Amino acid sequence: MNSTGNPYVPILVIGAIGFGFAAFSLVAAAITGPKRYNRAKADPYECGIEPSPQAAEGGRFPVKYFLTAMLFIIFDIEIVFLYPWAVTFDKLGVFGLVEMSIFIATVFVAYAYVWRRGGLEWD
Amino acid sequence: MTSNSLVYLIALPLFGSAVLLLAGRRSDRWGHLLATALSAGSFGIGLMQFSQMLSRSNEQRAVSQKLFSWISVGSFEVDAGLMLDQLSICFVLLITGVGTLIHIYSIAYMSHDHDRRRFFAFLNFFIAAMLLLVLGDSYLNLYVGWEGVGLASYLLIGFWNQKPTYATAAKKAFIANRVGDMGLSLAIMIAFATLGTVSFAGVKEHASQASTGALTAIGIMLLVAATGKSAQFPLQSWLGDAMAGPTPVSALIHAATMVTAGVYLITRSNFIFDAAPTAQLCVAIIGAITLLFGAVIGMAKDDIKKALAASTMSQIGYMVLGAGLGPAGYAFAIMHLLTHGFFKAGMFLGAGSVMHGMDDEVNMRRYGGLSKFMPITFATFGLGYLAIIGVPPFAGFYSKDKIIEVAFNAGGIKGITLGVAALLGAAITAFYMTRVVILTFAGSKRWDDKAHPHESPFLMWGPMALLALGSVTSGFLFTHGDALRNWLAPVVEQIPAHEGELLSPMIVSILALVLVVLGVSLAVIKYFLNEVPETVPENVTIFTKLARRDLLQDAFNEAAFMRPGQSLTRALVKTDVAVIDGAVRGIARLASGSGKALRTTQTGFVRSYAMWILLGAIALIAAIWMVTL
Amino acid sequence: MNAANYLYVSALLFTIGAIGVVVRRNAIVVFMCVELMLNAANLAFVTFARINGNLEGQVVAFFTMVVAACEVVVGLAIIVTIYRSRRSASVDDASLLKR
Amino acid sequence: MSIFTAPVLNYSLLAPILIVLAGAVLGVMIEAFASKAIRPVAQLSLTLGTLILAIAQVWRIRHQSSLTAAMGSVAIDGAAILMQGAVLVIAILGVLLIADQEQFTVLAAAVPGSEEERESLESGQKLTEVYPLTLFAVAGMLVFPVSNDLISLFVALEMLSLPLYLMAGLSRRRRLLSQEAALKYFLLGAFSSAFFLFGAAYLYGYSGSVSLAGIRDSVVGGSGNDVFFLIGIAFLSIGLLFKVGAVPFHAWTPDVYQGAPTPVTAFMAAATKVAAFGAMLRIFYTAFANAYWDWRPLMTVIAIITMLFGSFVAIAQRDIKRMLAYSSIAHAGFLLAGVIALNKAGLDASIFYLFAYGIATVGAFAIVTLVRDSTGEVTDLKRWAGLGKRSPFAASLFATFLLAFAGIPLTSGFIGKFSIFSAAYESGNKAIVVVGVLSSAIAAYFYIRVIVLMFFTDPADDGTSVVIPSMLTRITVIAAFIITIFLGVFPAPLLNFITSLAYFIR
Repeated sequence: MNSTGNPYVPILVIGAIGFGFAAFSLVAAAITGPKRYNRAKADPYECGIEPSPQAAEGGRFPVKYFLTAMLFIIFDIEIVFLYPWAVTFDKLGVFGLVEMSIFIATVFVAYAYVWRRGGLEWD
Repeated sequence: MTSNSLVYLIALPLFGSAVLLLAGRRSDRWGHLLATALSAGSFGIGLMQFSQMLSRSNEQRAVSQKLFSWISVGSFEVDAGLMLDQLSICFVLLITGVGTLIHIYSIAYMSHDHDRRRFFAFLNFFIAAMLLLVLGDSYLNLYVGWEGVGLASYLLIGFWNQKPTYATAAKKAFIANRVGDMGLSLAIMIAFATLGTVSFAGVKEHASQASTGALTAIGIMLLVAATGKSAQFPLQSWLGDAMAGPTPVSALIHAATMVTAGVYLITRSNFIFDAAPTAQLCVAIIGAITLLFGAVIGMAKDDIKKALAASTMSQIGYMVLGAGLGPAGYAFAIMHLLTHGFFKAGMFLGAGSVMHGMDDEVNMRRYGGLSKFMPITFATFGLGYLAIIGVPPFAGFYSKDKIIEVAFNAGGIKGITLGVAALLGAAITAFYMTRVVILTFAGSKRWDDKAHPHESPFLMWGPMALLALGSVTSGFLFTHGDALRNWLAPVVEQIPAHEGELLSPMIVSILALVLVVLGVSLAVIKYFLNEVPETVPENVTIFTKLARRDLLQDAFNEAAFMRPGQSLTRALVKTDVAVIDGAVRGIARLASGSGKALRTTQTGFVRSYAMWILLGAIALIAAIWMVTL
Repeated sequence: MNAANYLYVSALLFTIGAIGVVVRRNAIVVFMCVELMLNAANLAFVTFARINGNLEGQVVAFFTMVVAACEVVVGLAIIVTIYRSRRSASVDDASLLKR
Repeated sequence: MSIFTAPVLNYSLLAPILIVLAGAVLGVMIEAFASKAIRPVAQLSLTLGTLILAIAQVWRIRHQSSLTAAMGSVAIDGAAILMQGAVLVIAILGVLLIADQEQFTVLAAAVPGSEEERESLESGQKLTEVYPLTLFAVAGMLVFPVSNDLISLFVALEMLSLPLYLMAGLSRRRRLLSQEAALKYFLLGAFSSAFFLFGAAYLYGYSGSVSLAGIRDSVVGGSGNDVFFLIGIAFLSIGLLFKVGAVPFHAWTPDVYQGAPTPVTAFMAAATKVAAFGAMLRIFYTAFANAYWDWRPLMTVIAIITMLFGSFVAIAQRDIKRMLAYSSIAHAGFLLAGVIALNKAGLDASIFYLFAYGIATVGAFAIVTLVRDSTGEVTDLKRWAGLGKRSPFAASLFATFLLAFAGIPLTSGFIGKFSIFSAAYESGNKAIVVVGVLSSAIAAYFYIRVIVLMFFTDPADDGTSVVIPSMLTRITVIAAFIITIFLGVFPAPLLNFITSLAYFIR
């Protein structure tokens, strides 16, 4: 770390750079970009693609997309805890096995809930 | 000495109040009788305690009762305990005695009110709270009672809350009292912090070890508390408006008992004030200012109850002055408090009786010549009048002259100033009280034919007569052989009286009497020999106008406290929505560098909240930086 | 390479995220900015683990990832519900509650 | 690299937390497999049973203390027991309120005003997901004040927050407001927890350890980079101050309190405060105690601003729930005085205050749920006028809770305020006591204003009335009332109990 001078200076500089970057982006966008207000800008995903097909209620994305994405994230991320366990599996012994079983069982309860309440059905 | 029956003093009326409130309409028919009986029962217990006290030697008279351990936080312990000594018994008898009479009076006075039961419930609650105030053995227990009487007073002022002005009056009383309460709680905290205890006995014992500065701070805070509760300058403005409550309430709470709690507090804390001369001087000055202030306002009021309220303020000023004069004055302050309890309560009941007969008219310019129609009311009111202006041998003569005398003998410039103020107050008192009596009872009738003035029923004039008896005899009884002084001696240690006196009692009495006669004659000339206009004359001096507006006390309060408070609140609300919002806008403008962007970057509230957090974070970092640099 | 540089990056990411929360209107973008801040903290944790020479910081990073994922789920659920009710994901439109 | 050995857990000390978590998981199972008809009853009894079992376990272990119950991650000690007990008691009262299903939408996913929503309402079904959500939040609140390292703190913080974000959006009526409250609570909560985590990272960087004990050792030893430490304290405090609603991190409070379904507000306002202050007390009393010179001045300023701001702005409120929200901000300021006191008396007083305040808060919001007209709850203060004349019983109970908030003697609030201010005074912090007394005087004004409005103003004839409460709500209100008065008149038993138990082990 910076051993000479005020130790806060780097923090301040970093803060200023961050602020400046954000300010610069906004100013640059305001100066260079077209000033037309476009409703699409407030939409989720500003990639410019006209979402199709239109859902029955006139929305852009069926909620199912979000639901599936969310379920995927939540179940996928739990795997993270299996890695360290796998590495030290032999040292943790029975304790580790039991704890992991409880952990997996809990995830399965959530899974069962999603399944029973129709979260996995696509129509 | 301990006693197990003290708690019943409080429990009886508290029980009555609970029964009446819980039983609801079911108790409409007998509720007022129960309340009156319980109040009388409390009085009975008080008398019993008094007679037991008399049978013991002077040092053994105080009794106490521990109820339960209330708070114990670490080293801090407070028991809920009661203590009855020579000082509190005076109050117990006054509260329950006058209280019971006023209960009886109210049975008739409130008979047409469909909410009479609720009224009696509040009245009983008040008695219980006031008894707790004077019986508590520590400042904290006193504080509980103090808040209780505040609540009761507040409920009763607003009893006829159908009229918005009455509700406003209740609020005003509440706010002035809160300022006072804050003083009391600060005093308790300072006492605890410096002395480690809040019981009267403990504080008294440790007071000698504390620094004068701490004691002065406690004293000043206690004085703030007293000014709030006892309507002393500068927190006096609520008392006049408090007259919105039913008249028995004005008599009991706003004349005889609750408003004198400040005097009780100061007398009870004599060991603090005696050790803190600055605070004591402040007490005397506040008392002197208020006694003149109240008297001046009293001269200009046309509303009979407000005139009496101004007089109460002024008379309590005398008591506070007395209490501020130290050991020489405590006994006389209490004496004046007791005699005042009789004659002022009596006069308020008289005023109520007049209003009862005159369709609730309160404007004295619409009275006149009522002595023919209400002879008993006139007689009782008249006796109270003679007592308050200090005509010998009525009660006020003994108590008030003594305070004036002690004031003169306080020594030096202080003594002369305070003494002159007290003397002047006596003259003004004579003037405005004479004015009240003449406008109401003498002269020609100024009421229209719709009113049918009539004497009140026995239930009303009975209590008035008893109170009038008290106004006549109490002064003599208290001073006979220095009875009250000797009685109170163990509580308020006294120096021998008449030491290096400036004026002898005789001279003071003569001076006072001369001034009283002067005041009375002026009033007679102005109001009896001249015609009293029915409408309020406008071509009066600036002083009268000022006095009519309560010497601008409301205007002062508004300018000094209310307006800044309101604008501060408004400013903070604006900060919440406008400034912070504006800051967000400002930053947005900075960032985008164009005014146009302001429109497109409409600020929403979530983001402005996030801005709060971010700015807070920046401020925290900046502050830590500065603190540690 | 000096480990302190990672801290600078972390602080930069955190600041950008914080500014983004304040200046962006789209709820999802705001939310992504919050995730950016969380990841900045994560980077700091991992860097400190490196500097201090123990593993605790990396363990924290694991937990943070999982918690952040849960937060994503809850957040998206709320934002989608609001979007369906209001037909807009702008945080500025959701300002009925005020004063 | 360290050698891993299998951890040893002391299950009996962790049991309260595990019981609640197990109950929550079981609740999810019920949601998945039980039929719609029995869900409400099954969920309610499961939830209450779980909470009562947890309380029983907390009571059983009350005299034990251990730092190693979960390998140093949690510290079970007297203070922890008290805090967990308080959270559980408040949670039970809160669940009784939540069980009054009038308040919740049936299908949270349905668009407000849509056909789907109408059908779901007409079906007469109940929203039962709220029970497991509550239990998860309670579990987080049980972990938060006992957490003894930064990981547990962060996980517990999120565990208690995430369910609350969702619960805030479940209101049956005024759904747009409710959803907006959920969105705001969520975005700002996530924002502040990012600060919390960033601060935690710098504290770790400072001491090289994520445990509070390790941080304390570094503070005492004076090793480590002070800049990291100060940034760590500042940012970690932001996360905590946000949760307790201290100025300037308070802005979410009024909006969320107003928008959320009232039973949720009751639970959230009371229990979150206990949990967050519990964690705050532990962190500041153990890890940061020896560096008090660095944080005390700042926290004093924040406490003072919070007290004054909350009290002043509350005066200007027109909505009862917003007013209570600002009052909760003011109370956060009073409680901060207990944190700053940094002595045993301050700890005792804070725990008592939290309990007393939490109970009175649940009671007050419970009454708010009862005041309704044909379209739902009436929170506009103007329409509360004259309530005391129509429903003296409910109005008197509400007045009692308000008096407790105002700190009038013979209510629990007085004892709480008194002990917290005397602890602050003992620690030599006179400024905070003076400001505290001053702002309680200001605060008393707006509490009493509501009482005046209820009792001394003529009722407006607009259909506002107090509904007959369900048995469960009635239990909540009466229990809260009895506790509030009892603690005001006989506080000694609880105070003694707290004094004898409240210690942090280090």
